[in-house]
Amino acid sequence: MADPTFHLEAVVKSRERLEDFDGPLSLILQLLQKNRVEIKDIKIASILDQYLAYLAEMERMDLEIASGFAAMASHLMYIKARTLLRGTEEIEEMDSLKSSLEELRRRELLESLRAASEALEALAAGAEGLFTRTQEPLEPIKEYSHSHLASELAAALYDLLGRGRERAALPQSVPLPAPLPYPVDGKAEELLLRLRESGPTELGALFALSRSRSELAAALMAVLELYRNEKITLEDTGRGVMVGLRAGEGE
Amino acid sequence: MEIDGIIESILFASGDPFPVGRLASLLDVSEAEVLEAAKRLADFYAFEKRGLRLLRLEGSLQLCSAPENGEWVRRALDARKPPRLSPAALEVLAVIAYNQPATRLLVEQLRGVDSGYTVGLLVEKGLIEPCGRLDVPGRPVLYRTTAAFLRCFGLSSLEELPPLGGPGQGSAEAEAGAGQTVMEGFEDGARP
Amino acid sequence: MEIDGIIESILFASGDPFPVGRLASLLDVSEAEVLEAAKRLADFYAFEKRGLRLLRLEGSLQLCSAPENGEWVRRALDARKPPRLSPAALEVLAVIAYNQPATRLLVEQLRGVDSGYTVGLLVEKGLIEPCGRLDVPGRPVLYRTTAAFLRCFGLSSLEELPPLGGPGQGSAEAEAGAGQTVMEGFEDGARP
Repeated sequence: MADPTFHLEAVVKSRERLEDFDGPLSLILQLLQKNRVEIKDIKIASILDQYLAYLAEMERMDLEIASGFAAMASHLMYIKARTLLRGTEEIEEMDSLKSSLEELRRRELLESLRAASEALEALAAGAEGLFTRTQEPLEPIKEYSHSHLASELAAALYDLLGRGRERAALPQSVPLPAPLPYPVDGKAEELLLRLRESGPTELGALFALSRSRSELAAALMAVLELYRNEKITLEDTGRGVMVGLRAGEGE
Repeated sequence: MEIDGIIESILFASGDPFPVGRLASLLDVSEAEVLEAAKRLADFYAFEKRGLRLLRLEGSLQLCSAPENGEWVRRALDARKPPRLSPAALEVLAVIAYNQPATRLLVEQLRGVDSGYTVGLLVEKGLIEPCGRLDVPGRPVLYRTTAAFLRCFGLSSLEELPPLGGPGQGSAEAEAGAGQTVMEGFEDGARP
Repeated sequence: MEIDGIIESILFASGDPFPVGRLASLLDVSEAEVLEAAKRLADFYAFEKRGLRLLRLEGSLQLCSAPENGEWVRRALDARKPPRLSPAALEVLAVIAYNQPATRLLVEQLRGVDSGYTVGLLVEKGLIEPCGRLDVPGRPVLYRTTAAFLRCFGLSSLEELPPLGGPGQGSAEAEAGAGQTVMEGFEDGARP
């Protein structure tokens, strides 16, 4: 930045607006802030030139501004002089000037964010009345739909039998209950047929038809199963148990 | 007053079924008018093939996504598939697949552990189903595999189950044979 | 394929904002096609004066009820008006919105006061969310605004945030500019 233009007009205006404007440091800060100039780039001569031009333009002497400017300019010269004399050594005034500048910038950013947050509030008011909804409950997938390799089955069985071998439990040696000598299903059908033909029958009479112990066992289990499956009714008459077809089992 | 749009907004935001009576009193119209508006909306959705449907359930109205897009919705929202079969479930399934029809008792005797829960789970998943009872005391239920089972394992019939090496064969040969069998099963099963 | 209806179904069922990219890959079409379909739907809702609105929130789409029916919906659902954000909360939100991703420290440095509680409140309201940590000692959490933030402030993207006033500008000018920006959003069609 060779010769920045210092827009004094803006500074002076804001100076009039700001009540807490105070001392030469503030004016410097204002100036630097408004013009986005770094301290080291300040050329007092060019500020002065521009200032005088500004005053000429105003065609009047504003003593208050003039004195404020004089104070500012002298303070700046003081800082510059110290900077030159002390070389790289830290200059207290320079540091405070820098931190003040940072603070000023922070405040300015916060100001603009505050203004934006007011604008946001206005936007929020405009966007009121939009309602969203929660996710629609999904039907769970009931059917098993993963795909497997058929070999997984064989492998699972191999594993199992391998384990079984260690425990000496080969498939052939699995003790299964002996099959019933008389099929229960056949007996059940026989009983249903008989009940359909001859109506309610005494339990003893049904059993009396059995020609062997195993047939009797099958008849007993058939009755129990038919009863459990709600195919027949059992009624205690006092003298014995009457077996009848449940309604709807007549056909 | 244009009540159709208001009803649509309310049903949208509500999610749950919303009573017709409450809509009527809210909008200060008769229930018949609410139902007419609902009918217009429902017809409109159906006619325009929109992604929404308006259901009338008892005395309530509900908006829902169109059932014909159910598969898309499920995929989009990543509906959880039921978990894959556990090793235990696979084992039970294998016992039944190779010995069907088989009782729970057989499964338990082979595995040495109670398998009632797993058998029930497989029935629930539709991979096995009861198919009568064994003619022994206690008349235990017999299970067999289902068509869904064949589908999941890429089989077109039970005959395509990978053959098992017989337990009577020498174990080394059996295992070598088994390896081969498994490979064949893989090829057959995976590619119809 | 009629993707409009499918998109409508998915957005309805989802409830939450749904990413355009995921819709595109799901339907196997380009994002531009999804956005075109979304535009058709949004225009359609607005033109037909339907009870729904389709919002574009950055890279996502969301179905909402029409704002003009807001009062009816509120009454139907017996919902109270949500409390307005306090000036402090708005300020924190503005700091994060304009500087995202931002740490709590930045918020506190700018505001000059402890802001932990307010940041927590905004996270709870779903207006901001953590999005990783800054790679400096202490690894402070970074925050950014959410899709809900855009929806609540009637924006369809962060680019529509009211411009921050420069050093010379007054705040009144910034506000006027902001109102205009919002109207230029996706929702354009919604307003006659």
